[in-house]
This record gives sequence, structure tokens and C-alpha cells, in this order.
Amino acid sequence: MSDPLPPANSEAPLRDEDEFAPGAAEWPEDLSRRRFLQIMAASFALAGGACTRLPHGEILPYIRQPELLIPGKPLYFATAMDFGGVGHGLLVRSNEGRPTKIEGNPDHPTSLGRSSVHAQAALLTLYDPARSHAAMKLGHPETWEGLLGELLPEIEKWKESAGAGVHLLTQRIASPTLVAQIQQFLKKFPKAQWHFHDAAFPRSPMPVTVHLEQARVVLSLDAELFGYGGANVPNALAFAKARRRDENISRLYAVEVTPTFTGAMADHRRALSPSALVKFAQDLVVTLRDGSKSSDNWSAALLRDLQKHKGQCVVVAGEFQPPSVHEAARQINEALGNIGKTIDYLPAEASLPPSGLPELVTAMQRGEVDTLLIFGGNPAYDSPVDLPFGEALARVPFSVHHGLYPNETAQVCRWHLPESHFLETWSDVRASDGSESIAQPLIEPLYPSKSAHELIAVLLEQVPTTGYDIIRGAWEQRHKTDNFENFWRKSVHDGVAALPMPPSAKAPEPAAAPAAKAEVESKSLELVIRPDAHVLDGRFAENAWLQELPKPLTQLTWENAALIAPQTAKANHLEHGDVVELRYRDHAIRVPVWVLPGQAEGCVTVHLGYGRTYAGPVGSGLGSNAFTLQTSDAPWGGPGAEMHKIGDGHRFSTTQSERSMEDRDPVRLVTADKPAVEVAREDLPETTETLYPKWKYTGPAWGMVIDLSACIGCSACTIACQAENNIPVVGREQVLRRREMHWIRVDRYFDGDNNAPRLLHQPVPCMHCENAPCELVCPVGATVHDHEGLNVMVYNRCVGTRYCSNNCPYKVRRFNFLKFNDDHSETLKLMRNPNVSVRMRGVMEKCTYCLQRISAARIDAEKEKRKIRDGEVIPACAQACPADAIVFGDILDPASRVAAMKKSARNYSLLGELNTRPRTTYLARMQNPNPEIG
Amino acid sequence: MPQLFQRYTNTLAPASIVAVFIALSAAVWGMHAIIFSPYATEVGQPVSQVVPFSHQHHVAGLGIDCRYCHTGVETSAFAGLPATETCMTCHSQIWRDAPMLEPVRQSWATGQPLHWNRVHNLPDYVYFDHSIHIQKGVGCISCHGRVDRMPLMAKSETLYMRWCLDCHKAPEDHLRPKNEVFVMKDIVPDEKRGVALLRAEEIDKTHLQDCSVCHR
Amino acid sequence: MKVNGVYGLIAEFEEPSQVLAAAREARAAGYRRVDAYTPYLVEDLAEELGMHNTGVPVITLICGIIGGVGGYGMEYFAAAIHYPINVGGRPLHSWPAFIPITFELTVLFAALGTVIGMLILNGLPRPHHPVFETPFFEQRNQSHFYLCIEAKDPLFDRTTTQEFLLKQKPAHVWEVPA
Amino acid sequence: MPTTVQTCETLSERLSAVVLKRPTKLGWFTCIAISFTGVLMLNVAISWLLLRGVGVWGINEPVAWGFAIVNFVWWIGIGHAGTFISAILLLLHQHWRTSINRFTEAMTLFAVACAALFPLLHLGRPWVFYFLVPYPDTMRLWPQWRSPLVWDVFAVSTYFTVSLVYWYIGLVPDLATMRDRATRRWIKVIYGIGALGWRGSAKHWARYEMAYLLLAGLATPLVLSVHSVVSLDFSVAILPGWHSTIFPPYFVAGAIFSGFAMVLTLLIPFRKIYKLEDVISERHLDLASKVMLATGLMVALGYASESWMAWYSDEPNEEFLALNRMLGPYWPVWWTTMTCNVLVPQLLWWRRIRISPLPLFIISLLVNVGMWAERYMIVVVSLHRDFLPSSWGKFHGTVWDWATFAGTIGLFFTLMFLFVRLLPMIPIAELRKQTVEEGKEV
Repeated sequence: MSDPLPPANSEAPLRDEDEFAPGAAEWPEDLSRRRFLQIMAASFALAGGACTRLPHGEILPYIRQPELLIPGKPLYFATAMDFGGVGHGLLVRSNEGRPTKIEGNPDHPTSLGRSSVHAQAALLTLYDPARSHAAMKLGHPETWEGLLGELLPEIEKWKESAGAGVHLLTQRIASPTLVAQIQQFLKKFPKAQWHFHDAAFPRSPMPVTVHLEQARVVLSLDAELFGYGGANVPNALAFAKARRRDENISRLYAVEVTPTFTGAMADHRRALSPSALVKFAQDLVVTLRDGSKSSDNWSAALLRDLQKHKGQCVVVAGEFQPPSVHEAARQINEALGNIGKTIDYLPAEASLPPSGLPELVTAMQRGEVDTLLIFGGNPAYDSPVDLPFGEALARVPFSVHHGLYPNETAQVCRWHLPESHFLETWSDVRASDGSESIAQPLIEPLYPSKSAHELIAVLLEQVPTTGYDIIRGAWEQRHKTDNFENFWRKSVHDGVAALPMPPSAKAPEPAAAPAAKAEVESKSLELVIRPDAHVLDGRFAENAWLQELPKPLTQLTWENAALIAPQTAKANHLEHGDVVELRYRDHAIRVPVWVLPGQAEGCVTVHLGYGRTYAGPVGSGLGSNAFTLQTSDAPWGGPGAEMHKIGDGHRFSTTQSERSMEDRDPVRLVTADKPAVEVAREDLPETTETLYPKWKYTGPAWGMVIDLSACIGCSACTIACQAENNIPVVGREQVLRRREMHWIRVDRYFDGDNNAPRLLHQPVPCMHCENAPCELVCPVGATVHDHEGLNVMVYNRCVGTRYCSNNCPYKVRRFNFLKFNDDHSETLKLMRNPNVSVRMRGVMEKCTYCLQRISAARIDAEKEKRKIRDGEVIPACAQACPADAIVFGDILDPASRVAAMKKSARNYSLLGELNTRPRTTYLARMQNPNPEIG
Repeated sequence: MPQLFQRYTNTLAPASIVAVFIALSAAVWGMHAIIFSPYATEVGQPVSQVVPFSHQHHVAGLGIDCRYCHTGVETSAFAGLPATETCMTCHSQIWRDAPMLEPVRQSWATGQPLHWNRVHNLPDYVYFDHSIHIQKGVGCISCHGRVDRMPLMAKSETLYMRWCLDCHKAPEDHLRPKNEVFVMKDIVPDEKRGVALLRAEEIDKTHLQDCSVCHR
Repeated sequence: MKVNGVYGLIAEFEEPSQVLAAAREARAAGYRRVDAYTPYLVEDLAEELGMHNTGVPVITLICGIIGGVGGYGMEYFAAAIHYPINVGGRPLHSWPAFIPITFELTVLFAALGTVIGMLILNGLPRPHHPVFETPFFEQRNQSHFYLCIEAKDPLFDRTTTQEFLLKQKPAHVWEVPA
Repeated sequence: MPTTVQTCETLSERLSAVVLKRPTKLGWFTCIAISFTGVLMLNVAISWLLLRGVGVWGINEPVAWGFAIVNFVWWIGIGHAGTFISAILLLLHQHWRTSINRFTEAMTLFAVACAALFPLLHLGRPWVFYFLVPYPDTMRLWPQWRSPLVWDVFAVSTYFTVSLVYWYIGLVPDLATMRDRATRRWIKVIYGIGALGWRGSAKHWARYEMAYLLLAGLATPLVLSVHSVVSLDFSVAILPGWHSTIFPPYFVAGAIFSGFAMVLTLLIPFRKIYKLEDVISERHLDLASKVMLATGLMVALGYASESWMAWYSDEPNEEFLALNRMLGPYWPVWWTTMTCNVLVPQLLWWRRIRISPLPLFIISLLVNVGMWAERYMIVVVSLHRDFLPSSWGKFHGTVWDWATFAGTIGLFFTLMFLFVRLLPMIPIAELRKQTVEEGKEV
């Protein structure tokens, strides 16, 4: 690994003001009147002719130039990420030794080159200036030596006591080596105990693998197939495949509490409160078993549909549903012979220890815990309210917290040790399909931090203790091959181990059949607690990209809310934006009410991860903490909640205030009775209807197609674009003013009846119109066309009249109303993509189809005197998209994939009637409703 | 009755008006002059360096190829500056204790990089790629001038956008055969050869003036 | 006939009609270097003094043409020749869009030409002028009307010219020192 | 006041006295002090703007144009009365214009100066405003001629220059009068410089009159073109509520409408303070109100045809816009516009109202408000809900928006007060001619 310093003669970003006298462009925050006047004078003088000398930069060459590394040429390394105990195979771009972009690893069986929102956002966490910089003892900086000074005597004690009183607390772990190390630790100190607590990825009642591609009919019982869970990427891709077939596309039924991506993709969606959902599931089992008449024709039709597709359908239960629902789902799958075909039941998660947080807290309260070693996680914040972890911790003499951030737990522990980011250290992971990957570091640790492997090695008093030696050693033991060196090198290089897959899992013994008679539906208001889709249980609260990423179906940013259905709102005399005291089992929080169409009646959903106190400058003090409502016996809520209005007029920082399509058809749907030809009818004006001749393009003529049948609305494109194009975060205040900067946004609409709406998603990047309205009105020619048909935006020519934005019917242009990019934090400079200008205050910006990637490909092609190949240029959004919904290429090349898709009958242009001739078009979304259901 | 204004004002008044016009045009001309003066462009003004490296000596004198030090020039956007190691390959043998080379030895010993002052500095929003220019037959000296005559490195062109465009509009006048790209020999404009090279290198002139070629 | 130290003789009238008549007489008498000074424009006076064409309109026309042609030329040169760029799929020579600026520049040049031309033809600015030395000129030039026969006039002669002027029944006749 | 018959002497005496009389009244000082505080506020607002960026205003996506453009159009509109009165009415031989043209021309200049501030300030990077000016730069780049904003640059600067020249040429003979009537030497000298040595030569008068007529001839199409070009800023765009072919005439009418409103707003107090009721008589008020009534009706027709087109075109976006203006979140703006610009002016059908200063003053004030609201409706209300519901938003002016607006009003009045104190606000020479000749007619 080369040093993380800005490398020799790389374009150091954030010096756009060099165009002007220093300071003339970027105003320092703290500015004396005097200085201000000087700057005024300076910039006015410049106005005379901008006769400025560029300031003299310096060039710092290497001492020894690293192998492979050619300054200016990015390198790509395969690595992997542990996300909620599931491995994600990644491919990371490195510019002069700085990881600058994370992508999915195409060779990895589950990521298949695609990536999730969280994989993309991991990059910002690496460079986050708020990460813990040093070991802390009782809140004061300390050295590792200082720690060892205390730790080693402790270890001696453990040896005598065989580890009595020593407790480990971990979250889910995807690293086989780490699990092995912990086992080793427990073997060495038999009396030591290992506890498991993970608020976002709880113990799954019945872990499964779903094969959506094989399933013709899918029933989701509040399962978020495309949510943040471990298998979202493969699920999305498989489902998209099943939806894009020309004939017999799959049909998705979703029964859920709060609208999810799954519900948005469903052909038939039903919102039920948790208790009603349990009842629904069990009635389904009963009716299926004794063939009795189903209560309503909806579920009757559903049942018939399921039975019609024995072995080709699947019923999936949500992670946060009680075991009874999972059991119901399993029984239906068994009855219909789906198991082994469309769904595999995995053995109960052996890697997890039996004991959890409750046992630990009781032990702590009893004073039985002398030493508590916390690996990751934040129990002081994310433990249920009835488990007073913080107080109990006071009775633990020697507590150590090992994590990325000096969070709430770090504050109360005796020791906090900085953890290395996964891009800084060696590790290994196991993916959802059991395949293993080696995670190699892309950069030296930015701070004196250690990985969990290294820390445990210390506890085990092992040598060597470097991550590399630990992982390599462990693999050498586990994988006995005659030529390990080759195996190791290949595994590291490919990002996935060349191993035989684990034996296919067998279904667990059927548990006791659930009571045929379902318990009565509760009449009281039910509380629903869920991890937030982006910050989860708060572990990503400090990640500004995720905070500003609009949340699924609310488009809310930077805060959480109490989601209730319109009917519930009416019943409780509440309005959108009212602030309520939400009370559950004599605990209460203040939270604003969000009236959400599609939410189940009679229940209120709050998301975890907010109301943090020690998240850092970004994540602290946002929203309200739902953990104060969580109890260990009802972690996901239950009946008996109350809401009392205590205020109103809360202003939500949302990026989309409108819900309906207002009788316009930005999103078009193809169904059996509404064929594509009619739905996607292009009412484009004739080219002859103009004074002017049409401009000729010789190609490559770049264009894009977005398939709305595939898009699940996950926003991976948005955040991938943000990472690739150095897009700044503006913060809650500016989002309130509608000044977010995302180049590709995912619009969502609620179509039809407000009480049972259809949920729609539509990603909207720049359309690169051939008759671009924006270009016509720019007074300085800062946005014009190039010969490949790109609508290019020249930041350094832009004077900021914003006329282009006014005249853009898609409103995809983004303006730097203030100085949005952070040029103070050194680490953030390292993160930036050196091939994209960092925009200054007062200039317009927008999607460029990832021009930097096009240019790179063009230069390569021209060097080799050939045309650019189809698929050689992939914009960040298309590359990230887990559903492969975005396709980009040369529309004049008949062989190209994009050209083929544009020929589809479903192809239509957004607002085509304006004769903007957009290069980005959409494929109308295919629906496959059950004809038996109206 | 006395005159309010003396006779001379009859000359003064029109003269002053004319003077104002002259002054204004002079100001405009002056501005232009400054922008293209060596003061602003820094053309031909040697930049001082920690080590007074002489291209004249190394290129003309010793005949070292450009690519020996600027390794990236054919493959990467950046030509690259030589690592200290590169200097030391020779200077660990010859001029081992020339005081002039002390900073190089220091850097080698301490592992601290040498601090060279930029001579050719483009704004950050300009993305110039050396490799493609080299590949298509634009000689080093087209932009960097006769470095073989420069004891100390100095800009030989303004690097203004209009200067870039001059060549992007009519590349044929500035192309040379591949084998002459690194040769320190002034190009003799030749219409026919230029067009031939243009065709040989399959250079598509149409998009060369697109904003997107240099700005992202 | 040239007389030193004298700019001319000036007659002061109360009524515009008088100065008109006087001017007519003076021309008839063969005086050529004659000028009148009035508090406001007196119709036909200039004609009576022998100025039949102001020469301003032609300047306006020429400048207007320069402005218009120059303006359109600049637009065409910049958009179609100097740096041709595809803007919103419109042709390089989008003549309808070039009209407004052409028009504005036509008006601008014509207007400035008119004013500057007028001043030059009038020989203004000219802060110093002998006529200002006419007694009470300052007070009365806003209400009274003057006819001045200059000494440069070949027919000028102190006595005869004075007699001639007095025949026109002026309020006064003054001698204007050079 | 005595209606003695005017002679050149008395006239010159009275009108120059307005300027030359010493000592200056305390009232004048208080007025200018008040308006100058506005100028100071403007300075603060502008400094803060340049310091932090246009983000200090309320603008956002989708409403990327806010107060700046509203104020720009409003001020430019006001700036139309002067040239209209002095040029078009001159060509139409409306002699009554003589009493007020100088004053209104000055008003035009100052209004256009205020207007010209905004396009500059609303730039994201004002320090590179010169990108909009064609000149041989180091980048070989030019303005983009198809953009109405570039047309604006030329139209507004031409309009300002021509108005300035026109106004100054009109002043020259009067400056000569000032020069001759002033008593203190330094004052004589100052006016003398401005007078260019004007001595009332008959030949000068002839050329002068010709030039003046030509300028009027040039200014007439110019005044019509300027607001047409401003209106093209909107009608060239494809936005519903902007994309409309009736904008140019409808904007010009609105401009003259608001211009005359501002003229009355200023004249009515001034003629009272300086006791010029005989020079600026009831007749003038009457005629000015008639022009207001006429142009007001044209504007009303504009509104009507906009709504009618929305319905007749059967274009959903246009229909939605029309309804959104009346019933959407910004409904008060629409209703204010209609009340002030359509209903209130109907009072001017009655002569008694046309000639009674106070009601007229109130009406003209309301029209000024109404015209500002109209521009707000056109700019903000059209932008805040365009094609895709997903990108709909709202706009609210911040304190800095208001401070800048109020500041320009302060600037306008400061200049106005300086003008009436330092320069003859009524063209003396032209009035001399008139009084004498009209005296003859009687």
C-alpha cells in the first residue's frame, strides 16, 4: 500500500478558486470587515479582465515509485465487506493509493458486480473526519502501549480464573476467521462468555435463501426482499430477471405493515397491522390445510394462484415477524413443495452464541462481570429500554469498546479502541450463499487503529499479530491445498475463494404447528419498530451520504418520524407534521407525525437510529430515539401504543413534497388490459414541425434506458453517483430549502386510492435532451452539446444565472447556492474522485453520464484506433444498480444493448411531447395483476 | 462683461473629451497587453527549483530520452516526475557529493520527497492527458518548447485555452511522425504531411473542440 | 473687410418676429456671416440665416447601418465561424435569435452618432464665446432675441452695419468685442 | 396660487428658483436622509450576498429565480414611462408632455439603474459577469447569442445609454440658463461645464431640434423593444406560464401602466411641494390617468387572454397553471394582482377621480403594488409547480430578499431627491416656446 498522502502531480481537488485571485471565489467563513473589503477590491479588479497568474503549486514525486502504480491511472482491487454478518464482494478503485470508489465485484457470486447503498456509502465512513483517531481511556487520549500496560496483567488474571467474569459482546460476524478466533479465545478461557447483540440484524427465526428467479408467484409476509438485508442485491437481480421475461413474468403479492420496496414492486399489495398480519398468515395455513373457504376473495385468489404454481411459488416471512409467521410460511412452502426449489431453509445460525444482551445485562447487574470486551456495536445506545446497559456497565471494572466511532458506548467504557475500517485491514467474509472472500486493505490505517482480528490476537497473546499474517495463517490451516500460494494469490485477486460450496442446507424439523385458531386482532393502536433503511440502528448515523439519502417512500432525510395511515390520522385527529408524544408501556418519545399512504391502519411505525447523542457532528441530535420505546420482550413493538398531540407544524426535510402524479404520467404501467404499444405511445412532435434542421450525430451517440419494471427504488444509483462525482452534502437546513444536490434522484409516487395506493418509483437523471431547453437559454454557453450528444456542463464557464434550471422541465439541474463542498477536512480531500471537478459556489451542475468514464474509454479506444465497445462505458448509477435497471451505451450502434432496449414497445420518453428529444428514456413498468382480483 | 470661461477652455473642453476616449481605449489595450505579457503568462521565465536541474545538460548534453524520467507520458494523463530513486540511479555513481545535489541525497536518506515547483500548471477544471497527445503524434516541444535549450525549466507557451484551441482546430499543423515525437527538433509546417498523419492516426477533428474533451 | 478688436455688432430684440425680419433683411442686404441667439427654437430662423440642411440625419443613418451590420456580423462570426458549438440542437446560424441584438446595436450606434454628430456640427463644447461679452446677455438671453453680424463679414463696416441694424428697431445695438 | 400670464422671464425665474433657491429646506434633508438609510441597507445586503452567495436569498430548486428577477422586471417597467412620454408623445405632438418629460426621463434613468443592479447581483458568480460581454478573451469564447439574457444585456444597456443621452441633450439649454442665472461663481462654472457653452445660436437650435427629433424616433422603437426583450426572458422558455406569445405587447403595456403609476406617485407630491400646480396642471393628471386607464385595460386583456388560452388550448399543464395561480398556495398573489391592476384602475373612468390628487395618488400606489405582485406571479408562481410533480416546491423571500428590494427603493428616491434639488426638473426652454406661442394663440 502506498502512503495516503495526495500523490505526486495528481490533481489536488478543491482548488477551483485558482481561476480567480485566492479567496475571490470561496469566501472564508470567519472573515473580518477588512479582509472582506480586500477581497471585494480583488474580485472587482479581476472583473476587469481576469488577468491572474495561477498560484505556483508544488510537485512531490515519490522516493521509490510503487510497482504497478502509474500516477493518473487508477487501480482496482477486489475486497469484501462484512455487512450485518453477510459478506459483500467488492471491487474498489484506487487513485494513487487512495480508495475513491466502491463497486460490486463482478466475479463474486452474490454481488455480481452490483452493490448496495451501504456498500457505496462505506467510502465516506472510511474518510469520515469524526472517526475515532486514538485510543481513549476514560475519555482521555491514550496509546496502545498504555492499553497493553493495563491489558496484559488482566490477561494474566484471566489465565488464573480461566476467564471467569470475562464477557465478550459482538454483533453479527461474517468473518469465519474472526469466529474461529473467538472460539479459540473461549477454548483458552473456558469460563469466559460470548454474547450477541445486533439491533439491526437480529437472530433470524428461520434463515432462508430465496430463489426469486425460479418463483412464478411470490408472497411476501412483510419480508423486505430488496431492503438493506444481506441478500438484497442477489434478490433484486433475480426478481428483475423474473420480471423482464417476455412471457410468464412472475407475480408478487405483498402483505406488509409499512410500505417497503417489496410492496412497491408488488402486483397486489395489502397493508395489515402486525397482529392482523399474523392472523392473515395463520388463516392462510389453515385454509390451505383443510381446504376451507377463505375469509375474503383476495386471499382466496392468492391461494388459488399459489396452488396453481406448486413448486414454482414461494412464501417469504419478514425478519421482524414473530416465529409463528415464519412457521406458517414454512408450512405453506412445504405443502406446495417449494422447499429446495424456490426456497432453501438454512440451519439455525450456529455461528451466533446462544446468549444475548439480556443475559449479559443481568450478569453485569449482579456484578458477575469483571471484564467486558465489546467488539463493534453500541449497546449503550441501541439496547432496549428495559435493559439499562449504561447503568449496569458502571459495575464493570474493566470495560473495553472497540469500534469505528467514539460513540455512546465508548463514552461509558473504561477503554475505547479505534477500529480499522474494512478498507484499512485484512479480513475475510462469508457471503449469503456461503462463498468466502478475502478482504484486502486498500490503504494504510489513517489512524492508529486495529482490526478485531489483531485485537483478539493480542488477547490470545499470539504472534504474529498483523492482520495479513492472521488471515493468511487461518486460511492456510482451513484450506489445505498442495499449492497454497497460488490459491491464496488467486483468492485475493479474484475477491472470492476458489472453494467447493458448503453442502446444501436441509430444512429444520417442523416446529409445533401453530394454533389453528389465530389470536384475536388487537383493537388498540399498535407500535411498529423497525431499523431505519439507511442509518439502520444508528450505526450509520454519522454517514452524511446516508443521512441525506431520501428514505424509501417518504423521501425524508436527516430525521425519523411516526408513520401512520391517513385513516389512522383521521381517527386520531392528527395531521401531517403534528408533533405527538408517542407512548408505549410507560415510555414516551416526542416525534412528528408523517401521514403515509399505504401504511397499515391502526398502527404507527417509528424507525430506529435517531436521537443519538455521541454520533458525531453529523449524526448527533437528529430525530427521536425509538430505542426508548423498545423492550426486550417486544423488540419490534406491539399493541397498546398511544399518541397525544403536543404540537404541530413540524417542517420535514423531505426532497419530494408531492405524492400523486397529478393526472400526469411520468411513470407508465403496462398491464394485460393496457398493452405496451398503447401505454408507451410516443406523442412526440414530428421532426418536420420545426424551423430548424435536425442536428446530425455520427456516433457514438450516448443514451440511456431505465427499465421501470426492474427498478426497485433502492437509491443505490443516487449514492453511487454521489461518490463518483464528488457531490457535496448540504445538510438538513438546506434540504428544508430544497437545495439537495443529488444528480440522479429517485422519484416516488402514490398512484390511485390514497388508502390503498400503488407505489411507484422513477429514477430521474439528466435526460441529455438533443433539443436541450437548458442550453438555449444559457447566456455564456456554459452548457452546450458535444458531438456525442452529451449535454455538457462547463462549471468554469458558468456564471450562475440559473436560467437553465428554470427551463429544465425535469428539474435535474443542481445549483451551488452556497459553498457546499467541504475543503477544510483533509481526509475528505483524499476521498474525492480526481477526475471530476469539485464545484465551487455559484455554479450549476448536473448529471454528465459520468463524462470522466466516457473520456477515459474514448482515450483508450483512440489510442488503439478502434471504436468504443458496448459496455465499455458504464456510468456509476448503472454500475451500482442491483436490479440492472439502468442501461447505457451508443444508441446508434444497432448491436448495443441500449439500442435494443430502445426498440422495446415499452420505451417512452419523459415529457416527450415537449420535443426535447431526451437521450434518456424509460421502459414502462410491467404489472402482472391476478385477473381474479379487481 | 467678463467671460465665465477663458478662451483656452475652448481647446480644453473638446480636448478633455477626446482625452477620456483615448484613456479608455488605452486602459482596454493595457489590460490586453498585461494578459499576454510574460508577467501574466510566465512564458520564458525560469522557475527556481531546490535542485537547479538543467534539461539542457541532461537532454542536449547527455541525450537522455524524455521517457527515462517522465515515465507516465505514453500511458497516463500525467507525464510524471522522476522519483528520487531515478535521480540516484546515476547520481549514486557520478557527482556523488556535488553540493548542488545535496537535496536529492537528503531526500534519498530521509525518505522525504523533493519539492519541485510547478512550471506548467493548468487550472483544476482542465483535464489534459499526455498519453493521447503522444500517441497521436504531438511532439513534446509543441507545448514545452525546446527544453534542450533550457538550463532551468520555463514555460514556452501561454497554455491559455485559446492556445489549446488553435491546435485542436487545426491539429495537422502540429503533428509529426511517431518516431519524432520525442525529438528536440522544431516542426516544419507541411500541409500535405499533416493531413496524411491526421488520416494515419485516425484523428477525428470534429469532436476535438468539444468542451467535454478537456472539461468534466 | 476686417476690423480688429471687434467680433461684431449685435442687435437685441424683444419679439421673435423682429429677429426673423431682421435676419431676412440682413441676408437681403448681402450679409453672410450672421447669427441669431434666441431663448428657444424660433422656427425658420436658421433658414432665414441661410442654413438649409442640418446634416444630422445622414450621420444617424450611417451610424445606424454600422451598428446593425457590425452587430449581426459579430454574432455570425462568433457563433458560426470562430468557435462553432452545438447549442440545444439549434443551427450555428440561428438568424432569428440574432435579430434582437442587431436591432439594439443599430439603435445604440445611431443614437450616439446623432448626438456626437450634432455637437461636432455645432462646434460644441465651446465654453468661451465673444457673444457672452454682450452687455446683459446673461440676464436677457432667456427672454430676448439677438441678431449678430460678425466682423468677419466682407460687408461688415462699423457705421453702415450699425445703421443697418438700427433700421430693424432693436431694443439696443451693442458692439461685441472679439 | 396666482394665475398671472407666464412670460419667458417669470417662467425662467420660477423654474430655476426651484434649483437655485438657498438655503435648502429642512424637509428635503429629512427626505433624503430617510431614503439614504435605504441605500445603506442596500450596501449591507449586497455585501452579505457577495460574502455568502445567492443562497442567502430564498431561491431554490425549482424556484431558481425569485425577488431579483421580480424586482428587475418591476423596475424596468417603471423605467418605461419616461422615454414613452418624452419620445412617443413628442412624435404625437402631445405638448402637455413638456411639463413632465424631464422629470419622467430622470425617473426612467434611476429606475433602470436600480433594475440593472439585479441581473448582476443574482448571478451565482457576479465577479465573472463580464462573460456576458462580447470581447476577444483568452478562451476564444463568446456570449451565447440565442439566450434572452444576452439580449437583455444589450437591450438594457442600450436603453440606459440612449435615455441618458436623450435626457442630457434635453438638459443642455436649461443648464445654460442655470449657468446664467446662478449667482455664485462656482455654481455657474459647474452648470457652465454641463452647458457645453450653449449660447442659443439659431443654427445650433436647428441642428439640436433635428437631433432631438431623431433621438425620439430612435427611442420609440427602443422603448417598445426593451420590455419586449425582457418579456422574452420568459416567453422563450418552455415553462407553462412563461411560454406565451402575447408576452411582448402585454409586458410593454404593463410597463407603461406601472411607469405612469410611478410618475403620478412622484409628481403629485412634488408639484404640491414646489407649488407647480399651474405648470403641472389638472390637465396633466387627467391625461396621465387616461394613459394609465388605457394601458391598464390592455394588461387586463393580457390576463384574460392568458386564462382563455389555458382553457382553449386544452393543454393540461397550462390549465393546471391557471387554476394553480388562482387557488394554489400563492392565491393571494393572483388576487392582489387582479384587484390592484384590473379593478382599482376602473375608478379612473370618472373625471373627478382623474383630477383629484389624493385618490389618484392612492390608486397609483396600489397599481405599483399590483404590478410587483404580477411579476411575482409570473416568476415564482409559474416556477414553483412545473411539469413533474416530484420537483414541485415553494419559495419564500428571506430578510435579505426584502432588504435588497427596499434598498433599491431607497436608492431610487435618493437619486430622485438629488435630481429635483440640483437640476431643473421642468424643461425651461421648451416651456418658454410653448408659453409664448400659446400666448399668441390666445
